Amino acid sequence: MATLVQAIRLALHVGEERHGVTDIFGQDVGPPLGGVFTQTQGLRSAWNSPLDERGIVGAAIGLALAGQRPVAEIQFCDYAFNMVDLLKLAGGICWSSAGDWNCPMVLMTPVGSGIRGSIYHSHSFDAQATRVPGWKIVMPSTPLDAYGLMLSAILDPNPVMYLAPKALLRTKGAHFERIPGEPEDERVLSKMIDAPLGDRSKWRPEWPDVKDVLVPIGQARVCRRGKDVTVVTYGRTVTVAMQAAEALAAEQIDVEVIDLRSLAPYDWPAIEASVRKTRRVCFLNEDTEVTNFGEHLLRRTVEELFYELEAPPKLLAGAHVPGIGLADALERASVPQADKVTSTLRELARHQP
Amino acid sequence: MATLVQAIRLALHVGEERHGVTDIFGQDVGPPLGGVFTQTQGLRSAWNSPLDERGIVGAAIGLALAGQRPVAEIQFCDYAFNMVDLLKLAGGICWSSAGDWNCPMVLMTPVGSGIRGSIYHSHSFDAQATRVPGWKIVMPSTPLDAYGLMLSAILDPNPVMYLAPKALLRTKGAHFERIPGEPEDERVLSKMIDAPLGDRSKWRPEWPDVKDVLVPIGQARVCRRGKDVTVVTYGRTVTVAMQAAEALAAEQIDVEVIDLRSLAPYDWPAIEASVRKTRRVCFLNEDTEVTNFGEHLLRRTVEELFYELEAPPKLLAGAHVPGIGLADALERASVPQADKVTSTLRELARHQP
Amino acid sequence: MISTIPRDPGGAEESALSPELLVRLHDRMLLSRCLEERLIRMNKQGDGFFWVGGPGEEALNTALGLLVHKGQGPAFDYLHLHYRSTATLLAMGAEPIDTLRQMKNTATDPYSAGRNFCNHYSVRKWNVAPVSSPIEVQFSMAIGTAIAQRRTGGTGITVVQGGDAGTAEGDFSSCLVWCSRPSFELPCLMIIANNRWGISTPASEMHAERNIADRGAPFGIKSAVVDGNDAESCYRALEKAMDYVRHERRPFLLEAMVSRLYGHSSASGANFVPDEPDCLVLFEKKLEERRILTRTAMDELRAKYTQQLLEASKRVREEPQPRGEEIWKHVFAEKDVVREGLGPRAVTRNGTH
Amino acid sequence: MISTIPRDPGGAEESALSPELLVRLHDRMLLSRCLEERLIRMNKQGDGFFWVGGPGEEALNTALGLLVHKGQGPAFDYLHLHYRSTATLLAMGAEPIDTLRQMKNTATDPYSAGRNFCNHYSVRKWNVAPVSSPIEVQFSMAIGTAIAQRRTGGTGITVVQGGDAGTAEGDFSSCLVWCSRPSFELPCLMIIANNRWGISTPASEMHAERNIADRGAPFGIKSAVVDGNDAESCYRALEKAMDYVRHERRPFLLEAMVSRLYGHSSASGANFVPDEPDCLVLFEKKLEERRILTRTAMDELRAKYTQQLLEASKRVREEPQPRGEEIWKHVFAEKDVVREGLGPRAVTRNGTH
Ligand SMILES: Cc1ncc(C[n+]2csc(CCOP(=O)(O)OP(=O)(O)O)c2C)c(N)n1
Ligand SMILES: Cc1ncc(C[n+]2csc(CCOP(=O)(O)OP(=O)(O)O)c2C)c(N)n1
Ligand SMILES: [Mg+2]
Ligand SMILES: [Mg+2]
Repeated sequence: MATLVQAIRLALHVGEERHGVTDIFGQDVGPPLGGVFTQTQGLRSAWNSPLDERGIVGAAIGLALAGQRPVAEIQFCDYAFNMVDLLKLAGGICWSSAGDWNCPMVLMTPVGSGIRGSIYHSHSFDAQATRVPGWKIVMPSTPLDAYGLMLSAILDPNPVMYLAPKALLRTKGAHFERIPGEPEDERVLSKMIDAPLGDRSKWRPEWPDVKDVLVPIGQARVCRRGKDVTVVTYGRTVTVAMQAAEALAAEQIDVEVIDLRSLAPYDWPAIEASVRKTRRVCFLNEDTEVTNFGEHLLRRTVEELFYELEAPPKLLAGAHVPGIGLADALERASVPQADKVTSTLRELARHQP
Repeated sequence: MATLVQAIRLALHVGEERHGVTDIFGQDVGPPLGGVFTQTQGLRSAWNSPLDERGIVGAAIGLALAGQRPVAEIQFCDYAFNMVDLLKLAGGICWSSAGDWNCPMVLMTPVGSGIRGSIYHSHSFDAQATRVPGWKIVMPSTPLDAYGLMLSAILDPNPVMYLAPKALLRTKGAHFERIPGEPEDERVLSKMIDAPLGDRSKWRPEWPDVKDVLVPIGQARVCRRGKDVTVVTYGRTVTVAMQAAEALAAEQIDVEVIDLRSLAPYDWPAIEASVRKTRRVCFLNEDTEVTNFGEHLLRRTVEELFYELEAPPKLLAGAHVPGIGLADALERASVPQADKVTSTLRELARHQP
Repeated sequence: MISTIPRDPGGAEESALSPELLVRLHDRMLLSRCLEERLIRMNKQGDGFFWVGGPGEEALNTALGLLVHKGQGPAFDYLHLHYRSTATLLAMGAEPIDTLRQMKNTATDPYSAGRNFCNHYSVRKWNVAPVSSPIEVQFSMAIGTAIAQRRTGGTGITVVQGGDAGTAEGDFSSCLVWCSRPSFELPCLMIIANNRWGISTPASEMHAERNIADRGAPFGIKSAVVDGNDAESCYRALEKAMDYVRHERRPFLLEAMVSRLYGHSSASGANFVPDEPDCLVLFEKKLEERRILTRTAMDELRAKYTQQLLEASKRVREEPQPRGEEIWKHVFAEKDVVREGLGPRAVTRNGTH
Repeated sequence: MISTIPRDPGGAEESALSPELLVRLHDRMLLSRCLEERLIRMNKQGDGFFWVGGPGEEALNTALGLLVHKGQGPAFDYLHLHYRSTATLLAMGAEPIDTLRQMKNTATDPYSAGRNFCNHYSVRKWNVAPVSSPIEVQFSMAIGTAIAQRRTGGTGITVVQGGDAGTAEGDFSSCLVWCSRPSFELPCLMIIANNRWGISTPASEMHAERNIADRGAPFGIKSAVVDGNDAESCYRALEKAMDYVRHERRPFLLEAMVSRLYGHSSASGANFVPDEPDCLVLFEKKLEERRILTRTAMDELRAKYTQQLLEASKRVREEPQPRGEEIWKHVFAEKDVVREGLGPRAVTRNGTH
């Protein structure tokens, strides 16, 4: 089974071979490293850029305008805050030129906590990203989604932000979630496409013949059907929600877990259908909790489904503090943990209106 | 009566004379112009900076660390998106050094629509600002509040963002809201402190002896007491809410208008008390509506006051599009207008639970 | 007046420009001036909310427009211009009435459908990237079109232009760094129109550089300074510089010393500034002296253009304004217009979304 | 090996450093190396999540630490350092065990209370501004402390240091622009520790500058390049440069060619790199040759420090970790510690909030 990061790499490979991707670039994206998380190893269009996020995004915009198909990377989303103006610019190119131009580029960046990354390698970007109109935004939590969303992002005529939950990069998918064409044996896959340690100058990957899979942007995935309470989430916290759901199953509480996968546009029909069914909903993410994207979803839920609700809807999100501290206890206190998610869902399910 | 922009200037003058303000700087802040809205005319500490927002904020941080008392300006908040990382840095200096340092600086910037400023002179900054922990954030809607909040900002040991609603800069306060010490006659005031047109090289302002007034950061102002429905807002839309309230008074709908004044920290007790009374609430601002600060306030209201509510709480905010278009109809369609606010409040008041 | 200092590429004896070319240069310079004067008049009469434009840059910008290899895609020149590039567009063949449409923010404005300020051009079919108000971001975007052109080869180049004050922004530095990477030099012509002002702030107080062009030196980027008030010098300097970039496929930095004949914008009054050299007056004097055009002929031409533009402005006044609901158009592109325009090189498949 | 090229201020014959000074230099360099080796060992043994530090920069950074005018407030030197500045802090007198505490993210870590990565110092009483992970932002902040010192006069200067790759960020350019403004030159020493790498990316592929120091020239900023692997050269170059900045009150740009002896960080393995010159080995050889220290004495000293640090690391292991609820501490400063530390110059009034 491919890991999430291998799935990204496979999709980028398919992108450059079959879908016109011309440039995969950013800091340490090209050889020898191939990305600080191995995400771009062995790709023929991968190259290293100067240490300059503004240049990276500017270059991607220009490449897109010139009919190339760029996939640019910001090494950690923590370092994407010096060019929010350029994100706004890219998101506004089609709109401000009244449709004269479009700007088809992919910007990928690792997000979130979970690797004890301290203040500047633990940031989330979902709230910031959803504040920039004109972008599509995706965030996978499984290898197959990572693969299919990347291909959809590459083919989209708009700028697409691809948020990769860094804590999940090494996780594998479920058996039925295989990428069509990937080798049965994960050691075989690793041997084919993972760069060796040490000297890599002579190494070339051997790409498996994987098939196209497009995960449509804007479509959520119901990871677990349930009837008692809904949790709407994405990225790393999907796994936390699933843990909580398993724990609660033992208590006869049946949790529906929705992995949003796309944040813009997002799958309102999926949320609506679930809330109409369970009448209890928790929005879960790990970005800081003031002016948080989950608050948008909650607001819309309240505006449109107020009388469907049998409990006050909840948000679980990150603490509104300037960073995530290095020590274990600090990180754990800063982002929602399984126990808190479990107790919140339990309370929602048991809530007497 | 001082206008809002004159009130800012008076406060900055008091700041440099009595409270240690050492530097008031930014693009075109110093002579001869004294700010694109006249906000810094005649101030002895005002100086012009290079055209470099990152340098401006970096300089302010450094000045603060060196014990100076800087008030930096970003000419339009539309141009503040290339240094969000530095805002985060400033907001995190105390926290990441575990209290070793603090960073007392004021960053002021004009915000919002209302002057037909098109795509890049109409932005709001409240949603973005509230996403940066460690900052206090204020936004006046009257001259006296503008004055008192600026003095509080100057005296605060933390970084304070001062968002000035540009459409209100030329508006005057109510009679009872005079700044203590300002001349009775507004023409006299203008003659004393407004720079003449043409050559200003010999002009010196004559400052009235205004007294200190501190508007505490974190304290809302109830602009209008009412019992039927609450509107929580700030900045330019305070005036829109007041118009709507007047219109509805004729229909025997009694609207309570809360001017939040501080966005961080914000006055939750004031919101809570009002919602407990009216049981119907609308959050109103003009920033784009996805991942909007009003959504945070609404979420907290739902979480804490769900069973107090007799109608689904509402958000009225700006359209989630890449910019505000120049043409009248485009601007009007992009930010909440009085008629929409009025009808929303009417519906809320008349809503049958 | 600053004289032409062709430092590099230099030396070669300069052939005189043909009389036909001089007449053509004059024609477009004059038309551009008349257009700006019409725009200013419109703004003062309330037909349009804001004026910013290029009176004083006509010599430079007309020459640029005449020298551009016009067309769509990397085989032709990409243009990343600023809000003073009126003459460039007219010299390329833009219809003056379209500029009036943008001034009056009509629905018929082909550059932004009434969304953007005047002189904010966007012409995909001629590779003119959307002009946007934030200073200097075009220098980041230019990197990308130049990378594309480095790859595709041929003679298409990237031209990026901005003001003097804006070079303090990091984006200018980014462009220098990225354009000069060893073995990765980019075919990019950077033009600085140095009018010695940033709004009200004199360059002499902000910039230690003797010439901004000197900033190329540390990167091995060749540069020149040209008298932007001399049309022939501009033409020759641009011709040389473009020729160098086209064929050497390396960057070049050209600084032109220009005038700012109506101040910064309508925000500063848009009144004629008598004490700066006027490139049009100087050029007309030369043409008269050399008996290429008579005073009468030039006066008649001016009268004709003035009259035509007056009539055009009346027509524009009758044209429809955009409707509010149009703000929702073009937030996302539905198809990939950029790549479709490039023909068979574009990917043929679109996503399923 | 790169030889010292004192370009400016230059020429004067160099007096030999005293034996006492050489011994002191060696002592702190050695201690710093032993400390880094202990940190790396701790990380490999699981005592600390991440290592980044300065082995290879000891010659430069020790000299800097010894030459700093240490104290609080603008009369003393401000330091805006990077994550390789271990030796600077030790030379200033920092306790090695405190660095171990930060490595082990204990509650007792005086620099960040367990919040930040190791070698991210913050010492207000010595004017050491908080080191933060985002590359190059210290070059923006440095502007501010230098402005303060320009104002207060005296001999205090601002020192800002970063790596080579980081100079591609706009902040480096900002620092050059702001430091060299005509009649507003700033007493700022910019140091580039050029190890020819940005993580995995060689400078030779990203930077056309023959020397990064050349980037001062367009701004009239004097500069020099020094062999960072030669302790004496470093000391003398820094002494000269600091003397110039202190007394001329003008900026200086010093580039030191250094080694990166354990790779980028623990993320890249933190293994010893045998093929780069080792400043400590070179210095010890010299000291032995000149009979200032014997091999045995130096070996014994190394053994002593190694032992002391091992013991200290064991002690640190027993120290308490921060508790989760502490994340809420220091989000806001309650008092103005920066200005209080400066004594009577600070405003005496605090706000009422
Ligand atoms: C990033 C940014 N900051 C500030 C502004 C406001 N502003 C508009 S024009 C201008 C001065 C530009 O000066 P210069 O670059 O010399 O160009 P000029 O207008 O003189 O042609 C400023 C500060 C802006 N548009 N963008
Ligand atoms: C703004 C920013 N972008 C990216 C990174 C990730 N990063 C950490 S260190 C580094 C390389 C820095 O190279 P250089 O400036 O030469 O310093 P060195 O580590 O070589 O001392 C990068 C890209 C970062 N920390 N900050
Ligand atoms: Mg200028
Ligand atoms: Mg380096």
